[in-house]
Amino acid sequence: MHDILTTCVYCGCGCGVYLHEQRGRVVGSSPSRNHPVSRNNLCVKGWHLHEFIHHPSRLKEPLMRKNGRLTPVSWDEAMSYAARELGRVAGESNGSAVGLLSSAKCTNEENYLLQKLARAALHTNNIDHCARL
Amino acid sequence: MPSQLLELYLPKAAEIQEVIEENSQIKTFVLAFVDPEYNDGFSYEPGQFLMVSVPHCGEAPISISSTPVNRGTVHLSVRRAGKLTEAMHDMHKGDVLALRGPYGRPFPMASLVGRDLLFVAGGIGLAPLRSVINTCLATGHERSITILYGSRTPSDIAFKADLQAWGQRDNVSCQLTVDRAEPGWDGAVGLVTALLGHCTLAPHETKALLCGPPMMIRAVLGQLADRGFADQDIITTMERHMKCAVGICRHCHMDDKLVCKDGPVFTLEELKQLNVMELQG
Amino acid sequence: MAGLATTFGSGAMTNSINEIENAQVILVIGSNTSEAHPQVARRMFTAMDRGARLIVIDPRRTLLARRADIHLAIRPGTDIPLLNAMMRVILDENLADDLFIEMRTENFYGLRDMLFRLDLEEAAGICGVDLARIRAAAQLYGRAQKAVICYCLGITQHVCGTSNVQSIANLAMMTGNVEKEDTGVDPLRGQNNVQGACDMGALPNVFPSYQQVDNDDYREKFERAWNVSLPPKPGLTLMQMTHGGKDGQLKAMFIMGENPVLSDPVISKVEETLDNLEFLLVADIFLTETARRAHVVLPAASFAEKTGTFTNSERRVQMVRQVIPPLGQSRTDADIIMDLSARLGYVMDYESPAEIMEEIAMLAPIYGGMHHDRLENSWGLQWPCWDREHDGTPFLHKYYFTRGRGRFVPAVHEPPAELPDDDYPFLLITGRIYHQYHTGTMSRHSPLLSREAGEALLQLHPEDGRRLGLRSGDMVRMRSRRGEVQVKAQLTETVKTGEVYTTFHFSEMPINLLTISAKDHFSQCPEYKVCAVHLEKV
Amino acid sequence: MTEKYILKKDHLQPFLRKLKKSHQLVAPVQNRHGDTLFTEIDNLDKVHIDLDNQPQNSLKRFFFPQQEVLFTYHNPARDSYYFETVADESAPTLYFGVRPCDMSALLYMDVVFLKNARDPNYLHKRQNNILVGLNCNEPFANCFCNATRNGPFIDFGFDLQLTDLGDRFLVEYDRSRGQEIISSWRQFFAEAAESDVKAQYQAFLEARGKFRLQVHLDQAVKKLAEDEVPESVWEELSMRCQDCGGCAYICPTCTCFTIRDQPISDSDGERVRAWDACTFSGFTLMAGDHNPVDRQMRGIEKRFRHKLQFDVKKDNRPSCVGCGRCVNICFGGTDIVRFINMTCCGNI
Repeated sequence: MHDILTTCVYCGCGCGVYLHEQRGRVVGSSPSRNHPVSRNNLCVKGWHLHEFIHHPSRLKEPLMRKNGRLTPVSWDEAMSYAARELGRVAGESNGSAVGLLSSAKCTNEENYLLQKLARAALHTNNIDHCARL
Repeated sequence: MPSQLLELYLPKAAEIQEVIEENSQIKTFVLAFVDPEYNDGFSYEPGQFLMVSVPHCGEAPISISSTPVNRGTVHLSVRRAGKLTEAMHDMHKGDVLALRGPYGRPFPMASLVGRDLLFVAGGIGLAPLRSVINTCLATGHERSITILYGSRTPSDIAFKADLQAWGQRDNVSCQLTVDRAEPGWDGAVGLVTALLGHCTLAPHETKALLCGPPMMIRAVLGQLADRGFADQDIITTMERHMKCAVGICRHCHMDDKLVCKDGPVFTLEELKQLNVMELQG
Repeated sequence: MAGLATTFGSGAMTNSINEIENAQVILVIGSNTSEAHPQVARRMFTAMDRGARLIVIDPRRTLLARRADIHLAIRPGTDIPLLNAMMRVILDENLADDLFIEMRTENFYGLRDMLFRLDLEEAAGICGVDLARIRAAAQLYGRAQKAVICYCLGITQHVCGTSNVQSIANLAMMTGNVEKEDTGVDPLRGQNNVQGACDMGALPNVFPSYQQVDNDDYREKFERAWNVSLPPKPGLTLMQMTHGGKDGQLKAMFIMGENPVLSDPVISKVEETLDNLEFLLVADIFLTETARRAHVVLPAASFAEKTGTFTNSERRVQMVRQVIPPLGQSRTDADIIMDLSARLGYVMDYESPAEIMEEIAMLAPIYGGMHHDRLENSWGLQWPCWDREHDGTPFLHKYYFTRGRGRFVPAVHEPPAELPDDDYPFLLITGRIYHQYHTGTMSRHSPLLSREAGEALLQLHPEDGRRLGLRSGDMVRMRSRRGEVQVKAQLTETVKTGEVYTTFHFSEMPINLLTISAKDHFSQCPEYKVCAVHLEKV
Repeated sequence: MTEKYILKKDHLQPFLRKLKKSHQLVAPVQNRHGDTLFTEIDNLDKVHIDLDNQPQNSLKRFFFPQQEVLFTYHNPARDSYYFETVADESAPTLYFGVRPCDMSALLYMDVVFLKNARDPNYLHKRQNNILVGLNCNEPFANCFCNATRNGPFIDFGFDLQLTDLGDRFLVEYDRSRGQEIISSWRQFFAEAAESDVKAQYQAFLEARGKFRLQVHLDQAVKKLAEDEVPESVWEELSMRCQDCGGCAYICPTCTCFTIRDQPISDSDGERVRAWDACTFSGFTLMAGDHNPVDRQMRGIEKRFRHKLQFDVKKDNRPSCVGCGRCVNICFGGTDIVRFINMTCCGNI
C-alpha cells in the first residue's frame, strides 16, 4: 500500500489528498494533515475520490462511428481520421469553422497544449471552457 | 486459512423451483440449494431470515415464509421495493440466485404452546407469520388461532391458498379486510383494527404476533394495550437496512440492539426500552 | 471573473481560504458554501466560533443561512438593488473608509451620485427583504475592521452577472475591505482547475496569463515563441459555439473533458448544433451524453493516471501526481493533443508535463516561477509568482490594484430575462448539491455518492405542494417555454413559496432543457438562476 | 512482573532491519511533504522514521481497509452463479511505533470483528502481525487518552512495548511472541536496571500531567446514561454537521462498513466491503425510500450515543481511545471533545 499525494479533482477548494495504491489499483483516499486546505479532513466527495477510477464503464479504447454505431477502432485509425477532418475544416475556413472546448477538470499543462493546438495547429481562437457555468 | 471461516460472507447457490404470483407486487419464490447435501442438512426456525444475493445487485435480508416442517425447500415472499427485489421479480423457474443464513432470533415457538394465538398482518407482513402459523398447525396446536389480514384491495390479497386452507381448520378463525373494495368483494372494508374490535380475546391467555406497515403496528398496539395485553405477550418482527447480518457492520442498529442479532423478532417489552421510530407518534 | 477584471484588474480570489478564519464579518452572497465549497464553509464556522458574524444573502434557507446571524432571503436576480441599498446605508451612517477611497480608488463620485438618487424603500421592495434587516446587515459589514465577501455562481449566473460582481467590489472598496489581509472579495471558483484553465488561456480572447490575442505585442511574442502566425481576432465563446444551431459557423469541434449536452442551457439547441457538425471529436473518461453524439471518441486518462498541476480557487498551483498507469488503452489528454498536433503538421514534443510547465513559465508572467521541482516540495505556490525566487502571493493588490486604482462601477437593477407570469407561475433556480458534482461523470460512478444522492429532486415549498396536491416523492411535470421534464418532488421549507430549486447532475432529468439562453452581455455567462416554469402533478 | 530490558536507541535501526527480513515493516514515516503516516517501508535507509509526531492515520486501514474485495462472483448464465474467494496476500507484518491509543483501538476492533462472529479477512490480518508499541512521554496537542483511560502508558495488548528513556528504550513484552523476539535477538537487549524501571515510572507520572485538553468524559457518559443531555445540544449539533463522514473515517475505532457488488463485466463482479459512516443518511435508508432515521436531525447524535452510551452499556467502556484525530477537523466545528464540553459545561 503506497500513499501518493495529489490534488482533489472535484471542487475549487483544491484539497491535498492521498490516493492509496495497492497492486496497481487505487483503493482508498485520505486527507493530508498539514496541507493548508484539507487540514486532516475532506468532504464526502474527497473521501470517496477513488471510487470512480476503476468503474467498469470507463472508456478503455478509441471508438469511431461506423454506419451509425460507435465501434472500437485502433488509435491510429481514430487519430488519423480525426486529424484529417479537423485539418480539412480548419484549412477550408482558415480556422473559423473549427471550435475547441477545453476542460476545467484537465491539468494546466493540458489546457495550455489545447489552446496551443487551436491557435498554432488549427489557426483559430475558437477555444473556451465552461468557466462561465 | 481454515476454510469454514471463509464462509461467513460467502452465499450458497440456490435454484428457483417455482414462482408463485401472490399479487401484482408480491411473488413467492420456492428455492432449493444446488448442493443437495447442504440442502438436506439445511434447517431454520420461523421468524429467521436469509441474505439473498442476486448478480450485480448485492444482498438483501428476506424473511423465510415457509414452515421448517416441510424440508427440502424454502419459500421467500418478496415485495417489489428496490433494485434487488425488482431483479428477483424478473427471475423464473430454473434461474439461480444465492442465499446465506439462516440469521436472526426466531419467534419463541415454545411460549406459544398452550396459548390462544392472535395473528395480525398487513400486506407482505403475513410472510413471516405464515411460517409460524403453518408450523403451529403442523405440530397440532390445540388452542384457538385468530388471523386478521389486511390488504389494500381484494386483488392485493396474498397467500390466498393458505388463507383458504386455514379457514377450513376448526380451531382457526381467519378474517380479511381491505382498504378499498372492488366489484365482487363482499368481505369487510376498513382497517384491520376494526376486525380486532369484534374479536373476543382473553388477554392473559393469548399471544399476539404482529407484522405490517408502521402505521398499522402503532394502531394495533394501542388497541391491544387498551384490552390489557401484557407487553411480553405482544411479539413483532422488525425490518432494517442490513449488510453483514452477523452483528458486525451495525447498519441494523436500534440504539444498542442489532436487529440481525438481537432480532428481528422482538417483544413489545424489549422494543419499549429502545427509541424505535415505528413506535413513536 | 470578468467583473473583477474591470474593477480590480484581476479576476481571481483576492485573498486566501485560511484568511477567512480571521475575518470579523463574513458576507456570503450567491453561494451555498457548505455544499459547494465545504472547506471554505469550515473556515466560516471556525471564524464564527471565534466570535465572527455571518451574513448570508441567498433566496434559499440553506444550512449556512440557518447558521447565519442575518439571513436576507432575497428574491432571485435582485442582488444589485440590495447591494446598492447596503452601500447607501453605509454612506448615510458615514461608515465608508474615506482614506482608502481617496488613496486607492477612482470614480467614487459616480457611484455616490447614483446611491443618493436611490430610493431605499423601493430597492427593499424589489429584492423582497425588509429595509430594517438590510440596514442591520449594512451596519454590521460597515463597522467591521476586517470583513470578507465570498460569492459564487449565484451572483455570476445572471444577465447582470458582471454588474453584480462590480457592485460587490464597490461595497468592498467603499469600506476598505480589500488590499488587506483577512479581508477581500473571494469568488469561489466552482471546479478544481477552472482558475487554471483561465490562466492557461483556454479562452477565446486571451493567451495564457490574460494576454489579449488582439494585442499585437502579445501576439508577436507568442508567434515568436511558437514560430507560427497566429489569428488576431478573438474567437467564439462557449455559448456561441454550442448554440450556433444549424447555420452556425462551426463545421467541426474537438471537445475535451466537457459535457455541454447536459451542462449548457437550452439542451435542444446544443444537440441540434452538435448533430449538424461535419465532424465531432470527444476525449473523456466515460461515454458522456456529449461523447455519444461524436464521430470519434478517445479514451482519456483520469486525474489519478497522469501528472500535472491544478490551480484552485485561491490561485494555488499544486501538483497532481500519477498513481497508476492509464487504464486499458486510454492515454493522457497531453499525449492525445501532441499526437493530433503532429498529424496536423505542427509538432509539439515535450518529454514530460514538467517541460510543458517550463514553457508556460517563460510565456505566462504570473506563472513565471512555477516549476514542478518547486511545486514538488511545497504545498503549491499562489500566483502571481514572477520568478524562481518569488514565493507566490497569498493576497492580491497588496499595495496597488493590478490596474493601479480600483475603479467604482455603479450599477442599476437589471431584471432577469424571464420572470414568472400566469402561464409559468413558478421561479426555477438551478444549482448543485453536496454529494454530486457537475454532470455526474465522476460522482455518479461513485457507489456511495450515488447512494446518498441517487436521483434528481425538485425542492418545493409545502404550501405550493399542498396547492398542487403533491406529497414528497410524487412525480412532477415541470414545463418552461423551452422544454419539459419530470422530476420527483421534495417538500421543504428551504425554498420560499413560488420558488423551486433543482440540480443539473442527473442525465435522466436534463433540467437544462428548461433553462434560458439569455446571458450576461459582457461575460457571456448564461442565466441559470432564474427562469419561469409551470408545475403539475403527473 | 514481566522482565524488562534495555535497547539502545542507535541499535533500533539494526534491530528493525533484522525483523524486516521476515516481516513487512510498517512504522510512522515523515514523507517529503511533512506529513507523518503509518507507511509500509520498502527501504529502511530511504525513509525518516518519525517518533515525534502522531501518525495522521491509525492502524485501522491495515486491518480493515477502506475498500476490500471479499470474493468475486460469476453469473455466466441464468442457471449458473458461483463464487471464488480471493487469496489474501497480506504478508506477515511488524507494526512499529504504535502508540497506546492506536494499540487500544486494535483491541476494540477485535471485539467488533471477532466477538459476534469471526470476520475472516480481519482475522487473517490480525493473526499475521507483530505489534511493537511506544508509550507516550509527550502527549500531542489534541490527545485525551487519560480521560478514556487507555494511555499515555499501557501495560497490555502489545507484543513488545518501548518507553523512551533518553538515549535508550525500556522494553517490555506482554505476549509470548514478544518474549520469543527478545530471546531470538538477545544481542540487542540488556537487562534493565532498577533505575531504568524507576525512570519509566517517573516518565509515566510526568506524561500524565502534560495533557493540554481537559475532557470530562465520565461526566458525559453519566449524563447520556441518565438521558440528561438537553435537546438544545442535539439541535446545535444537527445545525453544524455537514455530512462529510470524516469524523468516522478518521476515527480508529469507527468500524462500520457497507457491502456492495462492483461489476467487472456483464457476467462477473466483485463483492466489496468499504468503509461507511452512521452519520450518512444512506446508512439506514431501506428499499422504498423508507428511512427510520432523519440524518440532519439525528445523524451525529447516533454516533456520539454509540460511542459514549451504547458501547459503555455493552462493553462497559466507551469506544473512544482519546487519540484526538477528530478534534478540530469537523466542517461544522464540532467533535467528540466539544460535544462533551457542551454536555457538561454548556459551551462549545
